[in-house]
Amino acid sequence: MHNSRRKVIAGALMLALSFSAVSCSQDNGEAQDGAVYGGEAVVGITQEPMIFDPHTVEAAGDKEILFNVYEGLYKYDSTGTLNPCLATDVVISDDASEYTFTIREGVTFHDGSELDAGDVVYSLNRAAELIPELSFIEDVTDNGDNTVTVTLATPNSEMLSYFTAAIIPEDSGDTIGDTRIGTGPFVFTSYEAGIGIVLTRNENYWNPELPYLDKVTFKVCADMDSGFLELQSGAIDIFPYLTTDKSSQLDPAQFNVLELGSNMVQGLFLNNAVAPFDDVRVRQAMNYAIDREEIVNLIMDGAGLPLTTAMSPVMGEAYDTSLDGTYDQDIEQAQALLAEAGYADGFDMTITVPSNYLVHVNTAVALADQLSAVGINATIEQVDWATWLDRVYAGRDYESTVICLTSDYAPYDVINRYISTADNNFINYSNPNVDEIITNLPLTIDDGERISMYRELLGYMTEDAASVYIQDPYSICAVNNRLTGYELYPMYVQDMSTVRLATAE
Amino acid sequence: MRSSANSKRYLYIGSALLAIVAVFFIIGLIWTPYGINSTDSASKFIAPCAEHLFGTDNLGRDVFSRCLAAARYTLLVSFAGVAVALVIGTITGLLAGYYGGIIDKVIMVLSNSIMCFPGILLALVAVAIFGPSLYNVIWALGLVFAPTFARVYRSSTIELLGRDYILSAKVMKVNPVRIMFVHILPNLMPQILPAVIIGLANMTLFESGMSYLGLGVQPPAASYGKMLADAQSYMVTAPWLIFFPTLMLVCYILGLYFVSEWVRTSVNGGSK
Amino acid sequence: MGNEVRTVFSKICEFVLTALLVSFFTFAAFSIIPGDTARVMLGPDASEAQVQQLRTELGLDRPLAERYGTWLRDAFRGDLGNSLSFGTPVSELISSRLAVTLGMSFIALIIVILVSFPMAAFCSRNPGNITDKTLSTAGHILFAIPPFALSMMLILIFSKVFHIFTAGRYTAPGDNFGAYVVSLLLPSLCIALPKIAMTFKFLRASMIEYSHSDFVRTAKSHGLTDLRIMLRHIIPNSAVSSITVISLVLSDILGGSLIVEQVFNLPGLGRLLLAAISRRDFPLLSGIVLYLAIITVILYFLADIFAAVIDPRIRDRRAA
Amino acid sequence: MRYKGNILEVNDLCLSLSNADGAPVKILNNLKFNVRSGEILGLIGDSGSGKTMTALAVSGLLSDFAHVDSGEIIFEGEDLVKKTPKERRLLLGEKIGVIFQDPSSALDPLQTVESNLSEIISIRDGDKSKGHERILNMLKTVGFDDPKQIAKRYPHRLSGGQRQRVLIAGAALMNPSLLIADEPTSSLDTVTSMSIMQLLHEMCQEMGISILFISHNLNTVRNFCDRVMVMKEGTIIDADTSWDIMGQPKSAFTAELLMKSKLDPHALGITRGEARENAASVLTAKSICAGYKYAGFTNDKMNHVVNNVDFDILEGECVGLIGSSGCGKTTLVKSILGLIKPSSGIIEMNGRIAAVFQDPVSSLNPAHTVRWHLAEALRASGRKMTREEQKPYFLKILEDVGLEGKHLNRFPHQMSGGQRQKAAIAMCLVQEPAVIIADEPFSALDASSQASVIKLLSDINANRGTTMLIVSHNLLVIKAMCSKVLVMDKGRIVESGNTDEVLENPKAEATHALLKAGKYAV
Repeated sequence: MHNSRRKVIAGALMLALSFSAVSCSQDNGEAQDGAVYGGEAVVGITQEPMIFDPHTVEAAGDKEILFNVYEGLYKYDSTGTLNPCLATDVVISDDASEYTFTIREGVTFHDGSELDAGDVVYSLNRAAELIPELSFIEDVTDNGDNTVTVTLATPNSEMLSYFTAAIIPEDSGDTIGDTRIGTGPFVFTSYEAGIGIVLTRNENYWNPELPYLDKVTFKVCADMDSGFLELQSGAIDIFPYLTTDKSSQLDPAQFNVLELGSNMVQGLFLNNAVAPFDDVRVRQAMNYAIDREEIVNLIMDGAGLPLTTAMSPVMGEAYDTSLDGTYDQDIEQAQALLAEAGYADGFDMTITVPSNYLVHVNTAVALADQLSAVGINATIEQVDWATWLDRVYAGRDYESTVICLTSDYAPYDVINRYISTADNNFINYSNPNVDEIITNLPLTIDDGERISMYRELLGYMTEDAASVYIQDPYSICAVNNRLTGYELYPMYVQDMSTVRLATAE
Repeated sequence: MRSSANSKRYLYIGSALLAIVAVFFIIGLIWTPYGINSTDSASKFIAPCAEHLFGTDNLGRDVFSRCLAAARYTLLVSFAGVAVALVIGTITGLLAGYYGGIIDKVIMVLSNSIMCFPGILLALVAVAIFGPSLYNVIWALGLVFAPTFARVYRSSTIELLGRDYILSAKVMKVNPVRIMFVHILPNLMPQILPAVIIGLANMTLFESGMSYLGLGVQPPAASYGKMLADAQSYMVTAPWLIFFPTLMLVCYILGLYFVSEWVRTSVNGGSK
Repeated sequence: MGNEVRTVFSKICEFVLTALLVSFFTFAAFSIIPGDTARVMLGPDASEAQVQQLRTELGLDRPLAERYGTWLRDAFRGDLGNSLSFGTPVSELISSRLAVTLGMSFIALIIVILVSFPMAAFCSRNPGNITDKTLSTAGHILFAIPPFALSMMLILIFSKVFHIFTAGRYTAPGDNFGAYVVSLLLPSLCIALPKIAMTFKFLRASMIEYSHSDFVRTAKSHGLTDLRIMLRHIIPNSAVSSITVISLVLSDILGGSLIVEQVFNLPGLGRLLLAAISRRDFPLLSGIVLYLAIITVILYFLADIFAAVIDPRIRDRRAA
Repeated sequence: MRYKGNILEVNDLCLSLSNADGAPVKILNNLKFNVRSGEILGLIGDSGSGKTMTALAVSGLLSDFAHVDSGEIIFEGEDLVKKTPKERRLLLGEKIGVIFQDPSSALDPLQTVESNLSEIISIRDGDKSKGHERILNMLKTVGFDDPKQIAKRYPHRLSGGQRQRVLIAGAALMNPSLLIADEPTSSLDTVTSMSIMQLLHEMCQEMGISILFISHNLNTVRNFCDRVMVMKEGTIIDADTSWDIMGQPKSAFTAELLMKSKLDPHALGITRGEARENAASVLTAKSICAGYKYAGFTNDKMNHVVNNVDFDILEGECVGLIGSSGCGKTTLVKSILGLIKPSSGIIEMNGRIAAVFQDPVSSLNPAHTVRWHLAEALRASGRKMTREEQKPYFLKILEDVGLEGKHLNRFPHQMSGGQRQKAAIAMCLVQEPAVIIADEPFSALDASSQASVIKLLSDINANRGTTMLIVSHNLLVIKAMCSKVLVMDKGRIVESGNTDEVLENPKAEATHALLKAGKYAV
């Protein structure tokens, strides 16, 4: 639930939205005409902001704020569509190795300087150095006619989503983390550790209709609970990433609760290199032993989508719906598999959980309860986040863990960690067939072919029961009714530009 | 004079309160009405009623059953932690008070350092070195609390050193270790008992505080402190999740406190 | 005179030694526990290369001993360095949080003194009567409720039932001093209540003892009124004998404020401390620990001075 | 104008104290006496006889646990029992003054002498400047040479005698018609207590104050009081002029009290402990210097309390060590016992050494029983005994020191001061020491207990041949027990030799002073 870089392929997004329960449609009717300008809003965040350089920023909590300050050539909207932003147009060469962008005119940075091709070239070059996904970029050329051409090392048709990388003033790289000058609808005004971030309206924003608010504060709350109290008291107007037990406490007359499926994969991840999880039958048995629906109801109050395999169905065509229901709870099957693997009486195992994520801790508790039905005795071991990262994720020194994997809104990003040699293949999954498919995917240009490759790959992984996949949790956000126009993104974005007062104050 | 009648009342009330905790502890070892860790999405957040005396929590677990089971961890952590602290604190405090001089200085600087050192970090270290078992956390907790006891012991020891009976023990050439532990130690009980009670209370709290970093009692096991820490999220919707563990803690701490009060007055009252 | 200089000098030496030890413990702890700042900052999705790069940028690739040496050298010059994870100077980070922690502790102390002295004086006049019993029992119960649980209950009552308090609404003292004090009142009360119970119990006992003391008997034989005896003799003497307890209470209050600010979501030192630990931010943590040590030492020192000011015997003992 | 006739008449006063269970215990039983205007009336009795309760009842300072059951206290013609607490308090400030036994804590330690005294004046007339003058004058009257200095001092920097003087000054400032003095001298040494009593005597005569003087010591009372009453178990059993009561006691109890307080060796049946012929020396001190370190800025300085002390104690001898308080007796004893390290000099010892200390309250460890104490002493002496052997042995020792078998399992707080001192002596006996050093072992005990402890020590010396070093300021005790005496003054031994020779033919000035004070008190 934590961390992600998420860029969306436009076409796939419509599918994702099809099961977003309550979308952000409530305000659409009256908004446009009687738009109210001015006013303030306070957004509650539970993580201390850390890095403000748009090319080195990693934490989702930072990125979702910086979305309002920096902009790229292209920009997502709340439906996941990529729209032209600082570029007005793009032309992609036939072999998908050259992208030529036309730069929008009349855009100024927050310091008043005007955006030109030089800034774009500088920014893309810097981004290519700092952001691994952009290392595909071989060359960036200023064509002189207000267009910029980017040459890729290898042809790749999915690259457009990466051009959301921020454009910053030329040669400002060393100081950007402190000056925080972008072109976005809001100007970064101040940051105080432990207190929060203040953004103020960009008076010279290239889209004259936006933003509405004069000032937005991202306030740091100690945790979900204290933030929730502040939300109820009115100290906070917008509070994202709520749990359902909290959102259900809110008075509908005062708050508008938004929910949207997110592209996350929560699971009980098993270290495939450690006995007994090196035995596929044990992994399958565990998959049969649990009741995902019950866990979702228990932990999320139903606000999650049960998962069968490593990919969420929100990924659209890449996901194979025929896999649904493969691992519906079947205690007898589970016991039979365990007996076959030589664990008729079950076994002892340890679930290592990062203690700061209550959801995962609770999930582990529920899992331990369910697994006990087939004789598996699971002990929970809580570790702090830094220890988890070091020991479990980087060190792979664990038996099993509950965590939520996040990825870009791209099927390739979801599955590329399962290549046996991947840095982040922390479950030590290894299947030569899967390795081969993953290696060939980026080299394949044809969309249909790629989709069938994804489906084949998921088939292998489901059969292997790589881990016990549990759910794709919904993202829930509460907005005070004094505000309107807030849009929930299927990724880590807090877009404040469309938020406005419901009535003039 | 009249305090003796009062102190008897302390004993009665204190024992009654402790008896409640003891009954919970013993029943919890043998039987609970529901499975301690059996989760059920259909019975989340049920307010106290006939089926669930203390209600249910966010995972549908029976709070009464968990209160029964939690007694053992609360008692274990607090008692074992205080015992460790007491042993370390006793030895160092007596040494510092009895010998004074450079030994005293060294011990006091060390204990000051530990008092300034964040206890949670120490617990993290213990876990990193010895693995995340409850017992290691107890050791760490004991070490964190030891300086408090050492201080109490030290100052009271210094006070007792001038008493004639200690002088006469010295004149008899009684071995210093024996003077410390047999002659001085029993006389420190009136000072040490309240410190132990406060220590037990603080230990329980500290243990619950450590769950912020995943130390202490590991879920799904529960201690009263941890139940409280977990209940914080639901205090508005399900106040019973706070109320009952707090009630148990109050029974436990108040009971100990009253009994210690009785011990104190009956020891002091006699000599006066 | 020379003795006093000597005492102060040896106190300073002791403190420096303590500070050195604590920072060394901190340093040693960081070399033992798993996890490092760069990985925490970058999160799980960062590649090894990125982590390594940030490690180099932060200087984490240098040996720990060398980093400690540098830190120590700078600390002696009064420079606590920059926080690894926040990037801002440690002393800046801390001083902005001190307003909360110290303010809360101070208010709590005032509450403790303002409530426990009159209450103890009142109860000690007629020990055993109904008021005394009620207050004493209330004190015992308050003492037994963990401050953590007490905070939750008070938040529940004040914000949900009476709607007069908002958890987490904090105003910096520079912005509006009145609002600052108000925002700290309830948390301070949560810290203070159990300590009131403790101080009250001690003061009550000591006042009862003093009211049977010889000099009070002398004062009575001089025909002084009870009120005058209370104000002139019993309260000052109880204050002296309760100084040790009050200074213990003070350090408890400081520790308590670290816990309570979590529950009340106040940006104080406690949260910074937890952040420093969970981010493995060595300079920040050492800085906080050092500050806490300094505050504790100053508090004890003030208690000593206060004791000497009102008690001539202590003055003389120090001179001798 | 002073009231004529009986300033105080106490008639059939009954008073009870509620004990731990709330049940009343009779303390005063039909108490009846009167104080004539302008006289000094002595009231004596053992501890627990109700003397202090009488003082408190008359002054109106009774605690909440005590209450008057019946009787009347008529002061200047008015019955005090019927008065409200407020009226009594007013009386306390105006007409009745009280001074108490222990001056060490009777002044507020946080306030100077002047502010301790000024509250007496300020509750009457608010004029502070006049008050200042009056306080200085009164301090001068009670014998301070530089009242200005004393007025500025805090109580802890005054000696016991000085504090008692300040308290008397306080009482005198109120100019009362009745002064109740409850054992005002018993915690002071003989020289000081003599001067305090002289002061009281002068006040009685010059200011016409009647004094009710309470003491457990007949000797103190008889030279000083006009009349003496003897109290036992809450009633007056004997009352007469001091001459008569000392000469021809009417009751047996008074006679016994008198006998004990005289410490007549024959009546008590004690003999002086003499060294045997050709006795070897048991304890030898050669040029002992000892004292306390205090921190200087550059180096530690030594404050010598004992200077170049030499003595030699022979086997079987009972030696007395006398001197006024502050002369270094206690420091010398501590260095002999090894509790402080002498800065120079040699102490040679031939055999074990055991000690009995002054304060019976802390002489035994409150956490342990008498049996434990004896076992501990046995253990310390290095002898081994099985539990079965121990019991008869301990019972025998207890019998020797005059305790009973039931005391074996008692805790210190369950015994009286005298019994505790005896238990401490039993501990000494268990160790079978060559020397017992007793540091003021009697001074905190009442007359009866004193006599029995003296007898006990003397018997031990006689029967077991144990060498004794008795430290005391009571010359009678020394005279009765010791064959040799050492006189100490300002850290040095100024005179030593045969007891009779030294006390009858004193050479040193310090000995003179001690004797003079002793005679007045005796």
